Amino acid sequence: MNVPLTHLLTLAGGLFFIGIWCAVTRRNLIMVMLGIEIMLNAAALAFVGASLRWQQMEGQAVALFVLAIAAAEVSVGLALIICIYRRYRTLDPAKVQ
Amino acid sequence: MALFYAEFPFLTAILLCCGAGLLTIMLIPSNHPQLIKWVSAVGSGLTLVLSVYVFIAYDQGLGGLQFVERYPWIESLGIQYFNGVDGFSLPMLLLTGIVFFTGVLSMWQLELRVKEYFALYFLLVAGVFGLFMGLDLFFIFVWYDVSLFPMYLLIAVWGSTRKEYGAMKLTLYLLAGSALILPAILYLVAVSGLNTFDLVTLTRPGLFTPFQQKLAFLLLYLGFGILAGVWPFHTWSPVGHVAAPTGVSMVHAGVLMKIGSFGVLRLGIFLCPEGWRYWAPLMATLAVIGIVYGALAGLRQTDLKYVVGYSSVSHMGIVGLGLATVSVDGLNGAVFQMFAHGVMTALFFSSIGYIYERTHTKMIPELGGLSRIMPRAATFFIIAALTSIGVPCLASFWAELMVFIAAIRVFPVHGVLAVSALVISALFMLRVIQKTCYGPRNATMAHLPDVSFSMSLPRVILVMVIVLFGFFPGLMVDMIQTASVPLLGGSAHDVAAVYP
Amino acid sequence: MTQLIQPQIVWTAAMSAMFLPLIAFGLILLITHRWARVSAALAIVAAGASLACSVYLLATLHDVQIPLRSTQTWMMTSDFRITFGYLLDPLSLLMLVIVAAISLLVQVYSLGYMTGDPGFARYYAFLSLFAWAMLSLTLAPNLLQLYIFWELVGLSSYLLIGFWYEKFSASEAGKKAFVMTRLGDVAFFLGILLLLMNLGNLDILRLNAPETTDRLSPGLLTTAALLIFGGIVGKSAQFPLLTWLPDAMEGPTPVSALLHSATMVAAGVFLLARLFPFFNASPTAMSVCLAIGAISMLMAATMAMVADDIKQVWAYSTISQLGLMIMALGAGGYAAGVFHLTTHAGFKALLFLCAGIFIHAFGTNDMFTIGQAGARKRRIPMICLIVAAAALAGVPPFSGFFSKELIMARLADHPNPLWLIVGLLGVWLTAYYTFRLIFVMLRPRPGVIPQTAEGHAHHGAHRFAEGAMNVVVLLLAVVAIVLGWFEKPISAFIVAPHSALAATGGHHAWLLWVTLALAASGVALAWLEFGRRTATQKGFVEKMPALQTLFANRWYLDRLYRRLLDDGIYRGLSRLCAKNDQKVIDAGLDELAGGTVASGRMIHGLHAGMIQYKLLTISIALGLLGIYLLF
Amino acid sequence: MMWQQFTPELYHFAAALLFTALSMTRRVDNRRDYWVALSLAGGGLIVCLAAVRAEGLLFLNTYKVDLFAQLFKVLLSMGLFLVVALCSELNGVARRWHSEFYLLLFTCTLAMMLLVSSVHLISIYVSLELSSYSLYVLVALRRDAAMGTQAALRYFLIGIFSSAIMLFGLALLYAATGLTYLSDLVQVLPGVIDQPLVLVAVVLTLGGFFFKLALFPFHFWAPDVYVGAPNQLAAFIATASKVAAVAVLLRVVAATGGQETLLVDSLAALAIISMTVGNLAALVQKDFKRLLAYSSIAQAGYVLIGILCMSPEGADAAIFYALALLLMKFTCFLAVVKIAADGGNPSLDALAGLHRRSPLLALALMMAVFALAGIPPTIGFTAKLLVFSAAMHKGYLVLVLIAMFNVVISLYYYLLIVKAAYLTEPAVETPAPVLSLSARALTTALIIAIVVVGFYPNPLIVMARQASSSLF
Amino acid sequence: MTLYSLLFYLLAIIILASTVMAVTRRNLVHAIIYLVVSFFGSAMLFYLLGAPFLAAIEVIIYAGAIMILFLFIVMMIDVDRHKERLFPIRQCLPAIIFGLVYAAVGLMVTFGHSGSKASMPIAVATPNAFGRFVFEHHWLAVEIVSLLLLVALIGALYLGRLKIEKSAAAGKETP
Repeated sequence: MNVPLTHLLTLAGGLFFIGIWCAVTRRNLIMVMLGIEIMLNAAALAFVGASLRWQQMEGQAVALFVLAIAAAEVSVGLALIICIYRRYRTLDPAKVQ
Repeated sequence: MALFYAEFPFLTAILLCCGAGLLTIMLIPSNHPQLIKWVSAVGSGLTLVLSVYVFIAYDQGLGGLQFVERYPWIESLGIQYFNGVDGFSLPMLLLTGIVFFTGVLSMWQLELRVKEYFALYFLLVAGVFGLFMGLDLFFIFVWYDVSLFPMYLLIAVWGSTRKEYGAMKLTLYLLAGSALILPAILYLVAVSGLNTFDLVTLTRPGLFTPFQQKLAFLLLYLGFGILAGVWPFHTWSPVGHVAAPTGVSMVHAGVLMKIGSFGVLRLGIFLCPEGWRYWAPLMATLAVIGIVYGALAGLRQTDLKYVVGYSSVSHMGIVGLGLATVSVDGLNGAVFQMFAHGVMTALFFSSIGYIYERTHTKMIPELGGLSRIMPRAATFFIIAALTSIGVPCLASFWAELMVFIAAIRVFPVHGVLAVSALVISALFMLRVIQKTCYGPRNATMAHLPDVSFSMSLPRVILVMVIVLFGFFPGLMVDMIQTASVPLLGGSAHDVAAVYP
Repeated sequence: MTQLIQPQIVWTAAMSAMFLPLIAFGLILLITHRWARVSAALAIVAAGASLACSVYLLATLHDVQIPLRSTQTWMMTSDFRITFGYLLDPLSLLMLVIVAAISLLVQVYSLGYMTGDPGFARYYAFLSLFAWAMLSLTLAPNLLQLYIFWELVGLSSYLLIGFWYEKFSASEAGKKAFVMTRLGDVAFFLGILLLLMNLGNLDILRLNAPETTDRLSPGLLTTAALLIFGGIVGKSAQFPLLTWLPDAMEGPTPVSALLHSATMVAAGVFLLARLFPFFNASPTAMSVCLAIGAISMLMAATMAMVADDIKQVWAYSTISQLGLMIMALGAGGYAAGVFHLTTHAGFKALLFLCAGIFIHAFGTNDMFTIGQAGARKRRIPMICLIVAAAALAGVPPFSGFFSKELIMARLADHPNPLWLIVGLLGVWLTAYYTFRLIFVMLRPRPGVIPQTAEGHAHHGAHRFAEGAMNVVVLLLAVVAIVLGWFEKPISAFIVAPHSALAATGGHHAWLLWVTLALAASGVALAWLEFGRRTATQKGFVEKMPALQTLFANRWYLDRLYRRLLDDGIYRGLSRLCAKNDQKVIDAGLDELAGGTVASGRMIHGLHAGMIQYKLLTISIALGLLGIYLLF
Repeated sequence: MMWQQFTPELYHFAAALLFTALSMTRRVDNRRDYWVALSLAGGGLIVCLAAVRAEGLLFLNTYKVDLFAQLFKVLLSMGLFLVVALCSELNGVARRWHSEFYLLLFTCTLAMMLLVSSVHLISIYVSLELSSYSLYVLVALRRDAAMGTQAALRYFLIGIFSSAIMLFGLALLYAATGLTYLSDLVQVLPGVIDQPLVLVAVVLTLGGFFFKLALFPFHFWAPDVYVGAPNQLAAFIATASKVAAVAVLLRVVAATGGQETLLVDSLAALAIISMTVGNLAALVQKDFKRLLAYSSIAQAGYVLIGILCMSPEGADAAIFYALALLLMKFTCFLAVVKIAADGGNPSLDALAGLHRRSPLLALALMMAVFALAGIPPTIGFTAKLLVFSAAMHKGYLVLVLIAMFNVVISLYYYLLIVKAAYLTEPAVETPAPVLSLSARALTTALIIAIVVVGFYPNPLIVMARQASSSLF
Repeated sequence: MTLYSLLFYLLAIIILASTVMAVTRRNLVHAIIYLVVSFFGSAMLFYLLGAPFLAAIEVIIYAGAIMILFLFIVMMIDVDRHKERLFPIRQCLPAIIFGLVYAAVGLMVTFGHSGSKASMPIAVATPNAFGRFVFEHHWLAVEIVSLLLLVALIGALYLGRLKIEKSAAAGKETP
């Protein structure tokens, strides 16, 4: 594959930034979580790309663990969000005080 | 016999007296206040005896550091438990012993939380003793803070006017000083590259470059200067003294402020002689401003303790001026003044404490005719005031004399200004005497009893010390000479030969 | 002769002369202060012993050519040794005897005067303190020791003026005296330091040696001399620091006699005499002395002309006479000045003590009232008073006449005739105001005799008291009468060490008559205005309201100082400093602390924000960090 | 052989399993859980102490057992033991969740132990996550569920946000170097640290650890979580969690070699901002726990100074500081727990009159507070001295000066605590906190430790030096 | 430009575009669907980068499980009732600024890095080899993650039961 790592990193960086953007600006807890998921995905992408660059499997292994952790994160996070929603009847972080 | 004395750790014994006193007080149940007071008196008396002994036993012919105790403490950092005394620290030890003992006696009437008071008091004094005898920078700093932090509670619990404000201000202000001192110490230790906190080793000439010395000296001067009441960092002094209870005021103005100037001397001047010479004009200027300003500002105060607070600013200015002259006379005068001012201020606060205790006021306009009502108390106050205005044959005079001699030589303009301030300080103190002790007897206070004989004991001791060193200043100056002359190079005997 | 003197004995005598009063002071304060009589006895014994020692010293050493000097180290700092010791030369011996004698006399006199005062023991303690300080001052071999005791003398003056401290005016006067002399002392001290810096030595003999004065540049010499003269001005209450002395009369009268006329205030003149060769080396300084002395003399004399308070009159007269002495010294009349100091000590003490008897008896200071109350009937004090007044006025054959003659002769020698004219005017004024007082007392204004309360508490010891006082005044009167005849030996005695300086002035026969005539005219005018049976008892000055107010208000000097002090110091500088302390430094600190807490509140507020803002902050911080790292 | 070196971790894993089992049984008595937890935690401490000299590389070099790690494990197990000792009245957590509380506590400790020993990026990352997740859940266990879930949500969001940042940083680091073993990174990183990519990667990576240490700008969770969490848990977060963060930060930062001034400067900036923000915000707090939270943000700034020195002295200092923090913070929380016996959040006013109600507790609190303020002769002072001394040896005079001024600012609120305990009298007479005999002994021991270690720290410093020698 | 690289750029555009769409959707369901597309793209990319196993896992877990979970939640709590403001200005403005900064830093970082300009070789980690690698080298991490999942499970369990209790006790929990 004749793509330099730089381009892949640029893609990952872009995704990462979109993730941050989403987490930071969208006034919705679910969107915040989604943004962070995007960030994780971007990191995983970078890892896999770097893994190819260095011809190792370490990066892929990290990506695997990232997926597992993302799963755990979603389960705990969504459970929390439900709790919060039950109490405040809203997902706007500004109103969850 | 001499061997025995050399080996017995007298200095540690002083600290142990404080420590043992502290522990004993902690162990006595708080419902035995009288017992606690007696224990305190005995403990402080022992420290007094020991410090007098050390003062006398010091071999002036030999000079230098004596009673040295040295044990490794934190080896990896080069920290040692290193104590010793020389001609600078001995007067301070003696002063601490005197003020400590008399301070305990002056608080004999205390009823509120006696146990805690004396425990903290002992802690405070232990710090002071440790600092004066310490020769390891680490320990010096530790003792410095140990002597400051009980102050907060001592003032805030047992104080009077605006005590919480005063206590907070004083503590923060003084510890702000330590924010400059600790970096300076660490800086010097770091740039020396010797991995030691040993003061004596670090005094080796040529260890620091002039720039390093200037920087470190400035930090040390400002840091300790706050405690020494250097203008314009003096405003804690009146506020703090007004708020503090008698015994604490005594120790604080009498001894703790000396820690400031002693710190400048012991750390700043010993470690950074170049910096000292470089900053001397600044020191002299601030000192002279302090002298004049303190006296002028004190002129308008209506609270007795404020008055003494400002007079302390003025007197500590004299100490600062002496230190700034970079001369043997100046150092002699400064150290002597530290001692004299300590005793004098202790006497001041002790008398004011008594007056306040009886009359429940320390506002000058409300007082008057005390010489008729309580002649003894008034006499003590007047003697303190006379010492303060530099009457000859009272200890302070000699100190001022030496400082002025040195100052006129080195900084003529500063010296003239400082000497001129004598008039203002006279006006200032005499006005206070006139308004409080003289004048017709205040009818509402006419029934108040005078100081009983036993209660006047601490004040009598202080007066005796003032008079003793007033008549025989040589006792003290010879001692200081043993340190000041070598510090500035040259031996005492050579110099003496110049002017028969 | 010298080999016959045993240094050991001289040392002992000098030391006991100095220190016995100190011991008395200590004993009284520490032990006997409850027992008034024991205290008085102690003090008197000490003073007596001091006098004995002094007389012994004078007797043994009167013909010793070389001054005897003994010093030992009091304190030594680096290159400077402060010594304590004594210098026995004619001047100090003479002064020693004067001081010791008058001290003793006054102490004896006070037995009567102060009887029953609650502070009797304290009084004697202070007197002893004074005696110690004054005697040590007299014998001081170097300027620093002199300065130290100079200050101590000031302290005892303060304590004694404010002896009746419950009176506001007394404590105020004490304060004033101390502060004003302090003002002069600062100059004195600076002068000492100047000398110390340039000479490295303060030994009086060395200072007076020509080789020392030659070593100093003229400017420096003059500066030092003038600074030291500042001390003299303060202590001897010369212009412009003269206003404290009249107020100092608030003290008990014996104190005024001892301190504020005979000895302490004369210390200034003594110092001038002590350093006479030194001052003599600087013509400028000498002229300043002359001028200041002249101004003070005239000014004080004019004030005395309108004063009604008997003690005030003598106080002004003291200033005036001290001015005269300083003039004499300034004109180079060493012997004249010192001799006048001697005679003045005697007759001025006498004047005060006599006045004291009247005050004690009638409980008032007002001379008209005293006259009305029957001063005439008290023969002994009245006669003594007249004798002393005559001495003061320069009436022959009393002591003052001789000393004034000497001074006038000296002034006549001076190339500038102005000083002689001034001096003569002074003589006339002195005669006038002195006899004004005498005549007022002798010829009471007809009118109601006020029923004044008897001065101070009189107890059983009344007779004894009167006796003690009368004996003392009689003794002093004898001295005033006879002392003048010893003019020659005394002059010779004191001039001995300075023979080089004692340029014998020309003899001015006419001057004697002029002086006498002036004195006589002064007395006559006083008689015309006050002593005649039909006199209005209103002086010519009092008929001129402008002058009367000016003189009565002490030429407004007092008011000026008050203004300076109140407006300049209290309301000006002091207030500025105090306000600056409170409003700028302290308030600035509080502001700083407040600002810190306020910023804390702000930061805390930032933390209370919504969760997304926190995430945003993290992102921004990382962005900034990125910028820092890469650009 | 290998398993012996792994004993502490296995022990705590077993303990966690035991509580998993216990949580499934029927609840009879909470005291049972407490005593089991206490004895297990005590056992854990002993095990860790016994294993302190173990050494070795496990799991294909991803796991390093050395003195450094073992020392921190001792500290962690000590922290756990102390916190469990506070749990005798665990009123902040609903009774039926006590077993889960202990379970998660042990799991968290286990995760931290794994963290301090991990020398591979993957194991560092996952163990960090494990400890974080345990804490998220623990925080939510607060009986007052509104408070608990609130705090947990914030903690969680900031936590995963920073872990995502860290992960991306790790990715960049890996992309730039291709290395995942710390031991390799130590070799390579100092040579390539001047490359922008590596620099950014390192800074992003540190973000995750900064989160653990509550350093600016990753500190925002601290105030909410301290207040929202059960008191005992807040104590755990303030002590053990910080200790682990210090350890892992030391490991990672040491790998960068300390040659790059840009990195040092930015860390110094973070340290300064952190302590300033923490101290200033703490000035105005009324809630005791929130105050402690801000104070721990500031303390994290001080620790970072030691870490950023990247010298053996700095590492010693940081290790010592970790121990100091453990003792000081724990003592403060001891007071919190004892004063708020009902499990609520005490305000500063609740301290009023403490010196009469419980002199011992007041004394302990005062000593702890003075130690936090860095006043000699307490352990806090010695720790600060070491940190500043290390910084000074690197020539960071200005940094030390700023830090010292922060100390002065902090003194104000520490004195407010002392004032509350010693000066003010309670408006309403509140019952004295109950201190059992063992609690008294514990308190006394803490006071003595704070003072004695502060005054004579030599053995511990020697120990820290040995431990840090493997870092450089 | 080979087919591989063409595919890469195509996928990159798809991923970025769908992610941007996801982030800007007001309707959460739409957002999630777009995100699923993005994750599918990522999975393809994984495959392209030689990680077929991960690609599968990505589809299964990320695009599958996780997104479905989100979808469930979104449906369950019917957020659409609350009109949220898309991109409030107070958050947006700083975000734009730091976005620019990030872009600058990112470009600087990626293109300033010399070592990664070269095209990457093609390689494939077979699932077999990958699995062997993970369990040989990182079984400790696997164990830790398993514990992590246990903790998450307990957390979810607790949080799930919390609301039941709460509704039963009407706001105040029984101890």
